[in-house]
Order: sequence, then C-alpha cells, then structure tokens
Amino acid sequence: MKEKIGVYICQCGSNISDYIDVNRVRDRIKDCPGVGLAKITMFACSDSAQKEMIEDIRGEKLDGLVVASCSPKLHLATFKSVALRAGLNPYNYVQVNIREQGSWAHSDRPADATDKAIRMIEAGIARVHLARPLEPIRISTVNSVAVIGAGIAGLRAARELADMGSRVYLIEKDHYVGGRTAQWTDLHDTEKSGEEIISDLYAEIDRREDITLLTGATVKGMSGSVGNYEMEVELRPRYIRPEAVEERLAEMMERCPVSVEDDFNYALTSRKAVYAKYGTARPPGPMVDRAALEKESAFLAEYSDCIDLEQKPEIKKFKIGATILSTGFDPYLPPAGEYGYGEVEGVITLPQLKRLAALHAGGSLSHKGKKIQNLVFIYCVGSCQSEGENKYCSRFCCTAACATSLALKNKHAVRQIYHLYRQVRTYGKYEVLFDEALNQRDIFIKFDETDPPRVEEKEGKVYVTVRDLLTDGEELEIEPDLVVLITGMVPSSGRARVAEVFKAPLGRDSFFNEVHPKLRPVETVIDGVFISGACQGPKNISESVQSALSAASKANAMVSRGEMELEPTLAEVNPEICLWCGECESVCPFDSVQKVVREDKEVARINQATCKGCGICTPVCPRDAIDLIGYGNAEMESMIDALIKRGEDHAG
Amino acid sequence: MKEQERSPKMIHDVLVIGGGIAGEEASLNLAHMGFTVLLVEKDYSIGGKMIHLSKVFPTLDCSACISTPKMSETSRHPNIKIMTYSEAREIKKSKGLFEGKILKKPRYVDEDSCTGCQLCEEVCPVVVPDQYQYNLVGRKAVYIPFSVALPKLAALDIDSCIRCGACEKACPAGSIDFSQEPEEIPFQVKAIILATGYNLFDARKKADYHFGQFKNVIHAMQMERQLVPTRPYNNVLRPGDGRIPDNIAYVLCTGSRDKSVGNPICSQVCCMYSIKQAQLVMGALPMADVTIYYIDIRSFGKGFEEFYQQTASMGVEFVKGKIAQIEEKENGNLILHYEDIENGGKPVTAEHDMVVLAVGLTANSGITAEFINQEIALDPFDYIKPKDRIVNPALTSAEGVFAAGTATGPMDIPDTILSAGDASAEAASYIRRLE
Amino acid sequence: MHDRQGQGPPRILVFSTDKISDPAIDLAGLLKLHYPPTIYTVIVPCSSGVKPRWIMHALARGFDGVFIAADGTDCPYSPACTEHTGKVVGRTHEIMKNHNINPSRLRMAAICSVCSEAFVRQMKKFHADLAEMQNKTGEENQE
Amino acid sequence: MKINPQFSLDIKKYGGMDLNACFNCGSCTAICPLSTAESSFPRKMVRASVLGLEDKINCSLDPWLCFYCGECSETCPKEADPGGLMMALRRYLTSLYDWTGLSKKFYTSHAWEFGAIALVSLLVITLFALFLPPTADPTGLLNQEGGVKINSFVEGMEGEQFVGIIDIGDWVMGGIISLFLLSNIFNMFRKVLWRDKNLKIPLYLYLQEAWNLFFHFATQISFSKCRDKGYWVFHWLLMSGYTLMFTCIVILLPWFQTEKVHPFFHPQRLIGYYATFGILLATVLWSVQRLKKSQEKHRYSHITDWLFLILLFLTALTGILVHLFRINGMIYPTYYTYVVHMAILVPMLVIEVPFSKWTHLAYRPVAIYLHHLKNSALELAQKQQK
Repeated sequence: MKEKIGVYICQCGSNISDYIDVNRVRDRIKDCPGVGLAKITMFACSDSAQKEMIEDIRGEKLDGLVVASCSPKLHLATFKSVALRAGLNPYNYVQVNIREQGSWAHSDRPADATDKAIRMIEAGIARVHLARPLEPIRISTVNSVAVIGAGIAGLRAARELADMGSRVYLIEKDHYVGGRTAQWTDLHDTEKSGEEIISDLYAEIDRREDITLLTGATVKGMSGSVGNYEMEVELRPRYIRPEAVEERLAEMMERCPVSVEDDFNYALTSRKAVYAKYGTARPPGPMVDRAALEKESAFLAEYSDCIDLEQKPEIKKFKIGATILSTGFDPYLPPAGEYGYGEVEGVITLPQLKRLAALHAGGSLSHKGKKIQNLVFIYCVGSCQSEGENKYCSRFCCTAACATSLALKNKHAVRQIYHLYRQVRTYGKYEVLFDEALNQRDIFIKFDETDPPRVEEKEGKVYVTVRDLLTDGEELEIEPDLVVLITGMVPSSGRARVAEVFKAPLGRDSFFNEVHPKLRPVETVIDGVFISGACQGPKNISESVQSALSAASKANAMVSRGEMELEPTLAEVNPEICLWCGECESVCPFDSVQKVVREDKEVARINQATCKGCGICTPVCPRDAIDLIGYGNAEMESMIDALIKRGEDHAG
Repeated sequence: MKEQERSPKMIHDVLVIGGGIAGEEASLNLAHMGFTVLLVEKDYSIGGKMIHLSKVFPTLDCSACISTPKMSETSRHPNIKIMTYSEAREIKKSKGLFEGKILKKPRYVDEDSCTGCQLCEEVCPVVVPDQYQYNLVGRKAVYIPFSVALPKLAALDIDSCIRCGACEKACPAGSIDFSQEPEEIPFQVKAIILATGYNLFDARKKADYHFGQFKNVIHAMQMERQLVPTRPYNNVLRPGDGRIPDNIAYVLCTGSRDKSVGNPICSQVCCMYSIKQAQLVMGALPMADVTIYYIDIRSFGKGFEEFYQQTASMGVEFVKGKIAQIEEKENGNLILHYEDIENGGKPVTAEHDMVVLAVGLTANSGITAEFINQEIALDPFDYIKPKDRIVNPALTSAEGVFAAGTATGPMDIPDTILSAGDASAEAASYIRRLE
Repeated sequence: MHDRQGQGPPRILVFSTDKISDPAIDLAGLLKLHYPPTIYTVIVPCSSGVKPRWIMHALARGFDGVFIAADGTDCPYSPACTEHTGKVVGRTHEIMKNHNINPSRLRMAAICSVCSEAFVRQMKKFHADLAEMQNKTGEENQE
Repeated sequence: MKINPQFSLDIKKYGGMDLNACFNCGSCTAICPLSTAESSFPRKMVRASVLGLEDKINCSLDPWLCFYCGECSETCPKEADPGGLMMALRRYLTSLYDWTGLSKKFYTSHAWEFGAIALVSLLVITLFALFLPPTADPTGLLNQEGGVKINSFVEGMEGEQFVGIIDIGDWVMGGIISLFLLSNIFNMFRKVLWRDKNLKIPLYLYLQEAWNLFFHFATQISFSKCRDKGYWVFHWLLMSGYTLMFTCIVILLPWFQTEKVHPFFHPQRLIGYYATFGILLATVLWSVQRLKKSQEKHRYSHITDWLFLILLFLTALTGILVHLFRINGMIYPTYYTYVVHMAILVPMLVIEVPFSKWTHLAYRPVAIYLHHLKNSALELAQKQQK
C-alpha cells in the first residue's frame, strides 16, 4: 500500500472545470486514505505543471501519482515521463479520464459528472495503491521496414527509409509499381508526367541493394511484435519464362489472340491478354493474364518458349521492425444511373477523362468516335453525400478538375468547359488554378445537393439541365459532347484485407485511422504499424508524399536504434497454484505459454519476449492461477469497490 | 549552458529556424533519429501561433493540450538545444556545411537565475498593449510573455521601459540586467530547416471593414484569445463596451482570395477556424446567434466536412455572400452589407453586435535574405517555393535547406505536422547521404 | 447483497478495451453524445481477458449491470476474440443463474474504435432495461 | 435557358474585359450605392454576361441605373471590373437599341468611328469652303463695337440670312438627331417593357411617372448617391452647360449668334461663359483623371470615351476662341476658327448624340422613367391581386 499519493486534477483550461466542480472533487479526494496531496491545475500537461509535479514528487516524497485529466491515449506517456524524471517508477502512476468520459460525456449533467469524477479518481487511487514498480522490457529491433503498396507514397517512403539507413521491403500487390500516379498524365505541379515520375523513382529503387521490391505480392500474415515482426508474402508469377527472348516476347504480345478490357485505361480501351500495364511500366517486361489465355492452347503451344503457365506462387518470409501502409485509394465508381453513368453514352469519370487525354496526347479529344469540344464537369460525385455513405470531402477533386480543364484547353483544343459545382475548394495556392480556369472563360454553375443536375439523352445527344444558384435559381440547359463526373476517393478495395492482417483500425470514413490527427497523424494504435498517403484519407500527390516521408521518419526513428522498450504488463503464472491443464496454452494467440517443470510439477510459463499482455489466458484458467500484471484480482476488485462504494454520498 | 554559449562555435547536425509546431515536430523527429538540433526562435517562447489558439478543429481538443507537451518534450530532449529570442544571421554554405551566426537579442533578464516568480511584473508601472493577447488587454514592460510560455522567464521590453528601476529592486534573484548586449554566436550545421511560419493578414488593409476604427470589429485571433481558458476577460465580450455579444458575424476571406488587397490565394484555414469558433461561441454563449458569411466553405480535410455539417445543424447560420463593407451604429452595433446571392441576389444589410474578421495568412519568409551565397526561391506570394513539389516537397532551391509548415504556404495544423515530418525525413536522409 | 437494488438510477460497469472500444467511448464524449453518468468504465487490454469473478464481484457490490464492450473482429490480439469473450460471458451467465441473478444484467456487444453512437445506443437501452428490472423487483417486493 | 459563352467575347469588343474572372461573391452589388432590391446590380449583369443570357441583358435597365462611380471595381476581389462591364453593357445596349446598326459599327470599329467623324467634318469644311474666302473688303466685317460680324463672312449674304440658313440647318440636324434618338428610345422601350406581355401598364401611369424623366434629367440626382460627390457636381456642370448651349445653338441660334457683341452681363454672354466653363472644366478634369488612371472608373477608357471628351473639349475650346477672336476684332482667325469649330461640333452632334456615348443623355433619364414605371405597374398588379 502506498502512503503518499499525489493527485492532480486538471481543469484542462475549462474543458473539465466548466462541468465538473473541481474544488468539490479535490475536497473529497484529499482525505482519501493514502493521499498525500491533492491539487488542481489549469493544464496538467503544460511544462510548468510538469515541473511542479516533479518538485512535489521529490519534495514531498510521493510514492504514487494520479492525474485526473483527459484520455490516457493522449497523455499517458507524458505523465509517465514526469514520474520517470522525478525518480518515481512510472508504473506507480495512473491516469484517470475525467474529460472524454467525464465532463464531455456528461456536460448535460454537471453534478452527476462531478460525482462520477470522484468515483473514477478514487478507483484510480485504489489502483495506484496496489501498483507494482516495473521495469520496461528491452528488446532488440530489426532495422528494416516493410512498405505496403508501391504507389507514389510507398515508393517515396521506401527511398527515404533506405536513405536514412533502414532496410526496406517494398511490397506491391500489382505486378507493376506506380499505383494511381502512373495513370495521371498532366500534373500541374511539374512538367513531368506521372509515368515519368514513377519511372525515375523506380530506377533509383532498382539500383539500391537495401530495397527489395516485391511485385505481384500479397501479404499473407504478420506475426511477432513491434521491432521483430515476421512477415509472410506470397508472390504471384507473371507466367513469363525468365529466359524468353525479347523479340519473341514482342511478337507474342502482338499476336496474342485474346483481348480484354484495359483497367489501366478504366475500360476505355482493350488490351491483349499478354501485356505490360503501359508502355514504360516498371519492373519492365510483359505478363500473362492467365484466366483470359488459359484456353488458347494453340497460341500457348506456339509460344511455349515465352509462356509458362506452370509457374507457381512463391512464399517469402522476412523480418521487419515496423511497417508502413500506403495502400492508396480507389476512384469512386458511380453506380449505374448516377448522373447517367453507365446508361447515357458520353458520361465518364474524371480518371477516365485523364486516360482519354493521355490516349489523345497532343491532339483533339474524341470518345466513341465523337469529337469532344464541349464538356460538362459535375463535381462532388461520391463525396460530401449528406445522405449517402461518403460524408467526407475528397479534397483533391476541385483542384484536379480545374487543372484538368486548363490542360484540356491548352493541349487538346477543347472549346468550352462547364463546371457544375457545390463549393469550389481549390484551397491555398490552388486558388490560382480556379482563377486561371475562370479566366479561360470556363463557366462555373453552382447547384444545390438536393436539386442536382439532370443528365438526359435525347435523340442521341446528351443534355444537362441544372438550376444555377448564382442566377436566381435559373434553369440552364447545356448540350455537351461529354459529361465528366468529378469522382472522389474511396478507400482502396484491398484495405479491408490489409486491415485484417495488420489489425489497423478504420475510421468513420472507412479510411485507415490515425491515433490523433495532430499528435500522431501517421501512427495507428498498433505499435509499429504506420499509415501514409491516401489510405489514411483523400490527399493529392504532394500531400501523400509528405505523409509518406513523415511516416518514414517515424518508422526509422523507431527501428534504427537497434533496441526499444516494451511494456512490462505481461501475463504471470502463479506456479504454486498452477497444475498445468493447458487451457491457457490453447487460447494464447502468440504461442507464449510453455509447459515447464518446476519443483517436480508441470506448470505453465509465459515467454516474456512474445507475450503481448492481452490477458486472454487469464479467465480460462480453472484455478485462477494466471494474472496480467496490473490487472490482478486485487486491483480490479478494489477499483470496482471504489466505483460503487459510498453510493449515496456523492449522489445529486 | 552558459559555457556552451561562450564556446567559439555551436556545432550541430541541423539548424531549425522557428519554434512553432512545425519547428518542434521537425526537431523532435530529428532528435529521435539521433541527430543534434539547434532550434532558434525569434520570440521569447517557443510554441509559435498554435499555443495561442483555443481548441483546434475538427476534433476540438484544446490546442494547449497538444502544444505544451510537445514544447516540453522539445525543451527536454538532450539532442535539442533551444535558443529563444534569437535570430539566425549571415548564413553561408562552404564545403557542404552551413555556417553563420545566431544573434541572441538581450532579454534584460538573466535566464539562469530568473525563476518566473512575476514579482517584477507586479511592480512595473508601465502598461502597454499585450501582443500575446493581440492587444485586447495590457501588459507590463517587464513581464512573463504568457502563462504557458517556455522558457517561463521574465522578459524586459526595453522600448516601453521607463527605467524606473522598480523591477530591479523587486527581483529577489537579482535577475534584471540592463547591461545585456546583443550577442553573436557562430554556428555550423549540415542542414537547415526553415519553419518560420506565417503572418496574420493585417485587417486594416481592407479599409471597408474599418478594423482598428470600429471597436467591435475584431480579428479571429482576438476572438481565439477570448475563447481560451486563460482568456483576458474570462468571457467573450465586445471590446467596445464590455457587453456580452448575442449576435456575432464572421466575415470570411478577410484578406484572402482578394486581389484588391494583394493576396489572391486562399488561406486554407479560415473557413475551418471560423466554423470551430462558431461552435465554441455557441458553447460559451448559448443564447448567441452566429452567422458566417462566406464565398465557398472549404472544409476539405479529414473530418472537416462532417464538422461543418455538424456546426450547421447546431444552428450556426451560413450565408453565401462576401461582406462588402461594414458601418458602425451609434450603439456600437455594426451594419454589414452583402448580396444575398442564393435568395434572389438582393443587396441587403444585417445588424450584428460584434464582427469577427476571419483574417488570412501571409508569407513570413524574410529569413531567406540571410542566406549569403545561396538563393532560396520564393513563389509569387512570397512563400518559400518547393523545388520539386511532387517528389521532394520540403526541398528548397538550395541543397541542404528544407522548409516545413506554413513557411511554404498556408496550411492547417495536421498538414503542418506532416510537412514537418517530411522536412525532417528529407533533412535526415540528406545528412546520411553526406556521410 | 443487493442493497442498492431499486434505489436511484441503475449503475453499470463497463469493461472497455484499451485499443478498440475505449477510444469509441472517448469519441462519444468528444462528440458530446450523452449517456447516463452512472456508467463507469474499467479498461482492460482485451475483452477476452475479463474474468467472471470480476463481474460477479461488481454485481455483488451493487452494480446493476455489467457491459463488456468487446473488441469483436477488430481485436488486435486474436482473430478468435469474439469467441473467447463469448465464452467468458457464457460461463458468467451460468454462474449468475446458479446465484439466482438475472443473466440479462450482463451484456456484451462488439464496439469498434469509432462505434461511439452504437455504444451510446447500447448504454441507453441497457440503462432503461435495468431501470425496468428495478421497478419490477420493487413492485414484487411491495407485494 | 441556353448558355452562350461566346457572349463574353462579344462584350469584350465593347470594353468589358475581365468579367470572366468573377466568382460571384456579390461584394460589387453590396457596395453599390445605387443597387436596390428591385434592381440589384452589377453582379447579376456580370453573371448574365458570363453565361451569355442575352434575353436577360437586352431587356434590362440596370446598366443605365449605374452611374459608374467605380466602387464595385475597386472592391472586387477578383479585379473583374464590374463597373467597366456595366459601361460596356451600356455601349452594347446603345448598339442594340440603334436600329440603323451604326452604333455597333462605331463602338466596335475604330475605322468606322474615326471615318464617320472625319467624313462629317470634311462635309462641313467643304460646305464652308464653297463660300470662302469671305469678302475681300474687311471693313464691313467689324461691327460698331469693333468686334467681328460673325455671320457676315459669306459674300453677298446678310448676317441674318446666314444665321437663318445655319438655323435651318441646325433644326434639320436637330430633327434628324431627334428622329434617330427617339426611334432608338422607342426601341429601348419596346425591349424593356413591351416584351413583357404580362406587364399591364395603364396609361395614367405613364403620365404619373413622367416627372421622373424631367426631374432626373435636370438634377442627375442618382449621381449624388455615389461616394464621390464632386463627380456629380462636375457632371452636372457639364450637363447643364451642354444643354444650355445645345438649346442656344440649335433652337435659339438667331438670338445667340448675333452680329452685335452684347455687353458682358448680357444673358447671351453669361450663358455662353457658363456653358463653356462647365464643359471645359469637366472635360479637362476628366481627361487628366483618365490619363492618371487614379480612380477606378478612369482606369479603362474605351476609345469612344476619349473621342467624346476630346470632341467636347475641342468644341468648347474652339467656341471660346471664336468668341475671343471675335470680340477682339480678329477677322480671319474668327472665321477660320468658326469653320474648325463647326467641323468639330457637327460630327460631335450627329455621331455622338444619336449613336455613341452621348446617347446616355437620353437613355439614362428614360431608363429611370421606365424603371419607375415598371415598378409602379408591378406594385399596382400586386395590389390588384390582393
């Protein structure tokens, strides 16, 4: 039992004290058994408050610390470090969350919130009373990082990590790198095309020995713990014989009898079943669309020197210290009928338009044989849906639409572009692009979400009618050659599986969720799993790269020192009681329970290096012989007692 | 500490200029990676603009709760040396290294002995407008800059000091030192990160809004100060007469997207901070009406649109129309002129008892003039221009010099953190490549 | 043993998990989604680690209900978490029956890390149900 | 409604250069002292021009209700120059009302504008040249006060006879100008009010609202609402001087252009001095401002703005020179300058008044009249509905 516990009640500015009567709380707490000091502070996390705590701990010789403030997710580490600096074992410290689960949750009932805060702090005190001083477990870390996804974010993160001295495994599910950036030709920030940027980055990565690029690769599993993960990856073959002669390959590709929709061009064109994703796709060389070609036995026989359908997937395993997810996004795919998509000919999406422009490099546009001179852009397709699933704004699309419009007019002899928008969000310096689009006489028409434009086909022509909020709600009619839906970003289809393998949580918008947008924007709640680029939320290329490099610096800082500290809150077996039944071993997800013989008795023992402290083993023990350190029966039950006791005292 | 300052040259891996959130984040990242950092801040305290904010969008957690631990961690880290009230001068590159001087301006208070007890502040007879409270209230000539300043030491503002000597007598530690002179300390680093942040748009430039003339027209930072826990009036008040306002207007795009005042670009944060303040005002003054006058609402970041919709559903009114001019009534109320574009497009007026100008951001890139043999290119709006925005977003036109945060353009805090992370990564790999 | 039964609003003990359901409860506070203030959380690493004896202890000491905010499929530790937590609940239900305690005073639901609305809904429902149970017991006692 | 993006290109020819930059913030309309709920401008006109909604523009009176103080353009965050667009729309509408098509030619083609002026000038000079040089004996050309007999420079023609001929010419010219102008005004009326078949205007309203026409013509009171009150004063000086002078030379020529030099305080001379002073002052001032481009409304000058100012200025200047030469008995300078004066005055009147910038002297008050008429009719209809 502790004798002198310091309790600090944070007002959090007014976040807590507006609803919780902190003076009342202090008055209740200060006389609790074992409490040596109870103070109210404006910002417990501020430097001056931290200094004060340190002085108190040293001066008053406190043996326990309770900080009642915000969620421990924010500041557990902050106050642990306070304890450490003051010479108090950090495990003698408990943070009580009276903000998120106190003042904020019950701002409608301040008196009850105050009562709840008192009980929660008393529970915290009860816990500190029983706390054991612990030392962190030091483990060695592998200075290598897996980067999942080789789009622009993944490629950049990989190069930077290698530059900073980490070994990198760059894992791409596709057979070629580049992701969405390769599909994007005109980038208003640079003279280079997306393809060129990807080729340049590939060349840099290709010549580095400390980066292993695995394409056609799927992560099958990840085991181990932060600093020492083991990753298992399956590599799918390209079905091309490595020894095949280049001329033969070229000939084969040309003579391939089967064509399928080309998804690189979003089905605007078709491609052969033996193909490279695009002309300069990297890593170079063709691949075989097995499903499409399987039945063409004559062709397969003729080119048996090139094609080998017998190639088998290969499994690779390697050790990593941390991983960065950069699995990107998918363009929103409108359901058939949304603004005539899939029903009216001449309705395409923005990514399709970009490919269309790429296919007509330097010339005038045409779509399905029709010359394109007048286009209607409809904004916010799949974004900002107040009724639909995607409540969020996709961020990049307004700017992309304006930039595309400029490129179309400059390079593709387009005559007129109409932008049907809700709010123009060319934020920051991108406003210049909006300005330029206006000045090239683009017409911007503002519509209301509840009264969207109508796209109709009459006698083979497309008509768009829209009610313009800027012209007294006048109904305007346009007869464009092409309607382009400015589609937003949705999380990539593969992210659910990735989330499953890495346990990375998804947010309300289904993108990967960061711990905190400002404190830890590229970290997830899973130690050693970072997120970067558009898999965390819509971003343009430059922003994706910034977040990728940010994640790279965090990952490198985590693994490059060769060792790190782990939480010592692990499971613990009481060998006196244990009679080895194996129940705990059967439920442990990490194979951390071993049978050992101790004093002629078979008992269970926990492997400290692999135990993650989940506690799944604790309830299954028929003799109640396993506890999680810090979550023992005494601690839990004394906390429960504190929460319920003196029921009438605080009420009202 | 003193000894190190007297040493002929401070040698570190990286010089980070600017101790706001971007500079702190970049410094910490580098320190965690094992590099040594010299962090130079021109003001008395690190923390930049963010430390003065109330709560931050879209999560509404308090800004101080995010800033102060970061400030504290930065100041504690053994790899980081902080110099406040200092400026980098005459930066030259020779043989792949950057050399220059740090000008340490006199604080007139001895940093080692001052305990921040504020006794000097109590006795000082001079009162001048407090720049940290955006002139809403006064401060003394010798003062602790603000309550969560770091270092929390007194500073003496020699320009307003009348040299009465009262503080000297009152200081128990004898820390007041009028004899301090500017000091120049040479430094040598391998890379430089510019994190000099931004300036607030000077609202007086938009003459039709009469900021500075009409008492109840304030700018958003002044409102921000009225909403923080350490707020000067302990409530939201009209500066004109100290009344609690009940009908507040937000004028968006004050000094942004406006060629008539020389800033054609969007400031990226004003829509969101206004929406956030509207929510906070609704909390602080439940009876008050809040109206936001906008051109376009730019809630583009993660969770922003949802935050905007939530605010609208709380009853904050959003009106499309830019405020053209503001007039003052005798009772201090304000008449706002705008065109009600979405309802017939009529020129209308609205009366509010307080107006908050959502001022934009402007560039603060004066530091580039201190580079002697390197040119740091600027964009047309005077922000530091990235050399290669797509592939190396933090790299400036000078090799080894990187930019983080709002030094490169307007951006919000989450973007700033990412940008700072990027700058630290690029600087780290640049140094590793040097080695 | 059940000295508090029938007095004041029902009290609920929630076992939340550090990485999954507790963030959701935090988020509920952040979004000012109100729920009854007589709901208290105790954080555990994983919902599969809750011991039946703790639940019984809480009920014995006067909690009207216990709620396990489970990790479900989001569990960072075990893909079988739902199953494990389910077993804990099942076993506890058995013990409750043996002690003549209404098993519906223990509930479990998976609360993902952003399922704050679901959490508040669950809490309001549970709270109302427990209040109804109290009334019934009260009436029975009166008879 | 169909959009016509080409319209904004067309309007560029009339001087509307930057309208496409507009992002519809509405600050122009909000700052405009003349914009009202019934007729809100200039943003709506900018919007209609960008979209090319000609139906909306062609029937609109709003451009005429704008007095171009320039505040809208000064405050415009996109520098889209809404004031300049309103000016351009006035030129466009002038062309639209003008059934001869000449206005359009003058506004959109330098060749036509300069050509027409030169042609009329030449015609005038030729006419006079037929009679020049004046009589060989200069003795009879001075009156008893020692001044030049202005009307006696045609040999063998009495002064009164000469004035009579010129007077008839003036009446004919005035008649022709009026014919064009009135028919154009009728055209304006047709486009603005007739087009709207739902609008029923009882006859008495026409009479009831007629005072607006004269009141606004005489006072230009709308101008006084602009921030810069000085502009109104100068404009009024110019306008009143011009109107007096026009009346004197077209209607009262025999009284005005006498052989006898009247004493200084004679109304004829006072009116002449007042008018010349007003015209000279305003034209010089505005020319300087247009050159300095210090004020928004003077930043972008269309060629027709300059021609108008220059012709007016030169007319007044030559007029005053004729007068000075005359009272000082300088015979030949008087006559030659008179010819030059006429060679400037006549094209100024026949080109500018019915077809170009000067048309606004008629369109503005008529527009205000029609505006009031329309509003009264709408009010009436509303009352009747109730």
